[in-house]
Amino acid sequence: MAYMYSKRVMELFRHPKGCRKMENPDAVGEAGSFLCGDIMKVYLKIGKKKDGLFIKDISFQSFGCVANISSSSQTVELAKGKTLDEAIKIKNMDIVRKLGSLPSVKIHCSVLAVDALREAIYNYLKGKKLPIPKEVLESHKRVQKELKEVEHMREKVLK
Amino acid sequence: MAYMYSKRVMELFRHPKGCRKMENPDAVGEAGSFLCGDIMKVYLKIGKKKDGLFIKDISFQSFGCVANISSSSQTVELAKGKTLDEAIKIKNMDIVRKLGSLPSVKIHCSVLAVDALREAIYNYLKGKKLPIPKEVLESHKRVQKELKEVEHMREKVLK
Amino acid sequence: MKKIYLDNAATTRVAPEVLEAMKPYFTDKYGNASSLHDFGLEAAEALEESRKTLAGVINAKPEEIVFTSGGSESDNQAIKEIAFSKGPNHHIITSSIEHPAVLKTCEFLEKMGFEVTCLPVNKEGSISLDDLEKSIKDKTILVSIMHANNEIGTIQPVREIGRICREKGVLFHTDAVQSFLKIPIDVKEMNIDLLSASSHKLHGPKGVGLLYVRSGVKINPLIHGGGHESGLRSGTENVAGIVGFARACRLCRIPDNKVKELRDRLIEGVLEIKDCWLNGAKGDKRLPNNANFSFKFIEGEALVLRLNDSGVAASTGSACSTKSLKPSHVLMAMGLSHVEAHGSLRLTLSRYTTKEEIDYILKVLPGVVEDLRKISPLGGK
Amino acid sequence: MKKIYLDNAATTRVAPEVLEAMKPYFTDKYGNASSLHDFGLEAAEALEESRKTLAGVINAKPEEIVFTSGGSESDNQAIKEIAFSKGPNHHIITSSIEHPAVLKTCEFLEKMGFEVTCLPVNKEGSISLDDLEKSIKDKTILVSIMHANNEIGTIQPVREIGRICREKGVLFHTDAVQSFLKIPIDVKEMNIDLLSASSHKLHGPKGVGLLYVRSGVKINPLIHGGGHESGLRSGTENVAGIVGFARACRLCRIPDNKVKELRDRLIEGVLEIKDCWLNGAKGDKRLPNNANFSFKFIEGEALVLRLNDSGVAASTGSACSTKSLKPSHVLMAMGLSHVEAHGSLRLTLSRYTTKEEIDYILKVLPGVVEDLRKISPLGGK
Ligand SMILES: Cc1ncc(COP(=O)(O)O)c(C=O)c1O
Ligand SMILES: Cc1ncc(COP(=O)(O)O)c(C=O)c1O
Repeated sequence: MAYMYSKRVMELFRHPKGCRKMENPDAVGEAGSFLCGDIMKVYLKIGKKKDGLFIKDISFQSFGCVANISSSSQTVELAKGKTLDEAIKIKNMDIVRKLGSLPSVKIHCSVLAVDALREAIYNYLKGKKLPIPKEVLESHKRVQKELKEVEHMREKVLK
Repeated sequence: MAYMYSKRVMELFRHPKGCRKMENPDAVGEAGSFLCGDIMKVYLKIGKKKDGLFIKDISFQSFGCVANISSSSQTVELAKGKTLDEAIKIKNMDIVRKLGSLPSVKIHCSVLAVDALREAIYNYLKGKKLPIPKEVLESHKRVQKELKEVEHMREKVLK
Repeated sequence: MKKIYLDNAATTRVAPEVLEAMKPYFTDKYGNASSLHDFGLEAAEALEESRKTLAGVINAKPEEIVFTSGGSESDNQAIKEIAFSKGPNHHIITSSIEHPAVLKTCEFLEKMGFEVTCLPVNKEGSISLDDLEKSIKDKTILVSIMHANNEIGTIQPVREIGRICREKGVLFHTDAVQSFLKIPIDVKEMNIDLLSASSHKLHGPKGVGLLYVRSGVKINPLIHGGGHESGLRSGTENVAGIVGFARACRLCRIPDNKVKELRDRLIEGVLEIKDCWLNGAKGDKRLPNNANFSFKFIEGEALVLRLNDSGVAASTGSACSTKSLKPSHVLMAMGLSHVEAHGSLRLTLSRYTTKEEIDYILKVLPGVVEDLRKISPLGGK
Repeated sequence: MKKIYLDNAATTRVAPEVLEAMKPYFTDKYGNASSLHDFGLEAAEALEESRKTLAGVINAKPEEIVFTSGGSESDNQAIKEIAFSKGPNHHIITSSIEHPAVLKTCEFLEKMGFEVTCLPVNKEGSISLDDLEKSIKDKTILVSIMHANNEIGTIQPVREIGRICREKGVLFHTDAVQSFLKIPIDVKEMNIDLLSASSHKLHGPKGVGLLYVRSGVKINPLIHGGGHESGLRSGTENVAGIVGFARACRLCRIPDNKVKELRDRLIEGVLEIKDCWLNGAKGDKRLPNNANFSFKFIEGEALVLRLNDSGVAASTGSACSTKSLKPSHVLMAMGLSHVEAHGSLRLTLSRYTTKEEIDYILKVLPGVVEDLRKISPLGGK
């Protein structure tokens, strides 16, 4: 199936950007796929510009396949420097487009990446007691449900 | 299927012995297989020795396959010089043994060859109003029945 | 002695270019196309390239091509799996001159509770469109009529059959094993829903074939397993074989006038022998590389083996050449008598056939026929 | 960069000797084995020679060997055609770690009205003979248990299974695709009624396999047609492929201690990496060329592709490597969690594997694992 990956996907897999654990992040988001068991974390540092809060630094960690790593990396690249309002607007298909393409069975990896980003934003806003946009609330609900389903997998390996 | 033919079969096919129409034979016998449509004729010239009537000359003609031609040729070779009593005793498995082997679907060709020989003997004895041995009478009945079944094939091509 | 191969309807020589194209996939690019690593990638790419080539040949889309192990498997899958997907008590139409891979499959389905109609053919080996139209009824689910016959080379009116089937809402499968890349095929224009082809008939390797399944047609796998070929045919793909099949296709030319001219020269020459005739259609209704004769008074197996002794490889519909001891069902269906079929000779050419070879067989054949007639009790001389 | 192929359970490199043996059958001795002439004769002789070789390998008679297009076809025919010959409402026993060619076929039969029992396996991947014996009932017609597993290499107690089946009067099929010529097989001694094997797993070409059918066992063809292979498998025989299969067999040695030693060296070395373990059995219950590990915290597809970047071809049971997005059913059946199966790595050796290659992978693997653990949110460091 390797041939289904675009050049860009393989490039980001080989040299992922912002792929690390962040020390003292302002917020962390996590998403997991009950489809394939992949899990992903996004770390944020938030700054302030005149047009509002923005993503000063962002990184991710991935327990997942090539598509997962590339999607995360692409998301990080796309989100960096954006205001939170802009970052919330990033759709999974934006990631797919940037990647050139993703095999159809791997599209959910791009969803996961965007979800993890939104979760991090959710956690940030919630921690600061700031209002949470509707789309972030919605994805939060879905993500939490999915995470519960993968929870037992995680527990087993973390024990 | 060619590989099923023994060396001896192929040799006799390539260089059949006594394969010709005989001018002025003393008797002719014919047999046909309704299984595959093969037809065969045996020609005899009969002589007299002190121990009785014997086959002075014998030849055959074949409308049939390799196995048919080889079986006929082997039969001719085996019968030549034999007394009629001896010739009647030739069994189709004697032919098969002499040939080394025959594919099982082709065993009937050896039956055909022996049948045609017996038919010729039958016709000779009958013409001379001599007594006809039981085994010859029996094969005669069978052969005539089979010939009727192939008759319409023959007619079509001879018309 | 030089050997002359005139049995190209049975199988063909693998073209040297084809073998060259295959070689790397044996010892070098030997990966399993499902594997994630570079070896797998190479294999998968080769498969997809080949799929494109083969789809292009019949104006299909790559995803409509299912690679199989040959024509027989393709025929079996097409007919059985369409039938089973609809369930018994349905009706299938075929013809009396199909290849055993179709006929035996239909016989099997009859035992499983399907109704089968075998259309007759005329003395040229063609079905009648009228017969076909009349045979289609409410319960009919599939028509399987071969594009060109393997023994006599008669080409069926596939375009018209396709039109009728489409009009009546019945699926149409055609066994194109003999016609593939010998005469033009356009599955879209001809309204073909399923089509079988086999690599070894066109200078590709044995053990590879394809089944074209028009997108939208629901069919089940005959071979279940790892879900290869979009789930329609499991089993590690025969990459070298498939690459060879595609390479072989790219070497074919339609029409190949040289073959046709040589074939016509052959027919003309053979027909000078007395008491002999051509079986099957003439002109455009016949595959360009096929000739099939009957010789009165003689038997085909003996004829073929005598020709073999003269260095010529040929074939016959004689009863003696079969395990069942029945003569060619094709020749019989065309109205030949047992004896006439018994004395048939099939000579099939390829692009490797030369004028010298044709002239050689024209030189030796009359003598062989005469020899066999001499030993025949049925007359002649 | 030199490429190191450690995915020999997926498929193998065709041995150069095998390609040499095959070559003449492409461009020279290219006849159809059913033809009467010398080209046909040559092909038929090659087939029969190959049949003898293959029969000899498992102590069968030549007439008990049916050539097929591969392991999947053999499995399908064995199971479906035994089942259909007995009719629905019968019972089949298999195991939860069979290859999809067996499991999907059994699922299909379930839909067709057969009852199927899937025996569980213990954490080494072995079925229990007790379970088997208890599962056999009056309606049971067939037990299909693989000889050795393709993912974890666990060898089932085939001899005991055969004994039990024979005692109970139930047919026994074994998928020996992975074990064929890696460990000894004797169909007579082991009471095996049907056995599947595939050429491309032992340095033969892809697209060729065999089904052993003990004489006396009644089975129908899966592919109907011209009546090849004694009527049990129609389709022009893949002569070159079959010759290659036989040649490949003659090159194999049992036991191949070199492979086993290298494999043991590999296991020992890999297990020095922390948070990793060997999946499957140890010692004689494991195929000599198989190693299968799980690495905590990381995912297999990423691992395989990183190894690929380092020149090593390997395989994984990760969910991400499959079209279904489910991790290896084999590892799951052994009781591994989703995450543990997700991080599995299969390394399978061949007689071409060298000590240098093993040492190389032992050098690069720890770094790759560490890298991936670094980017994993699940811990590690
Ligand atoms: C255990 C097992 N059974 C069956 C098969 C199927 O064999 P093939 O790919 O030759 O169809 C394989 C390999 O793919 C296998 O490992
Ligand atoms: C018309 C036709 N259909 C089907 C087949 C079967 O093809 P294969 O031998 O590739 O299985 C053949 C040739 O054998 C054929 O001529």
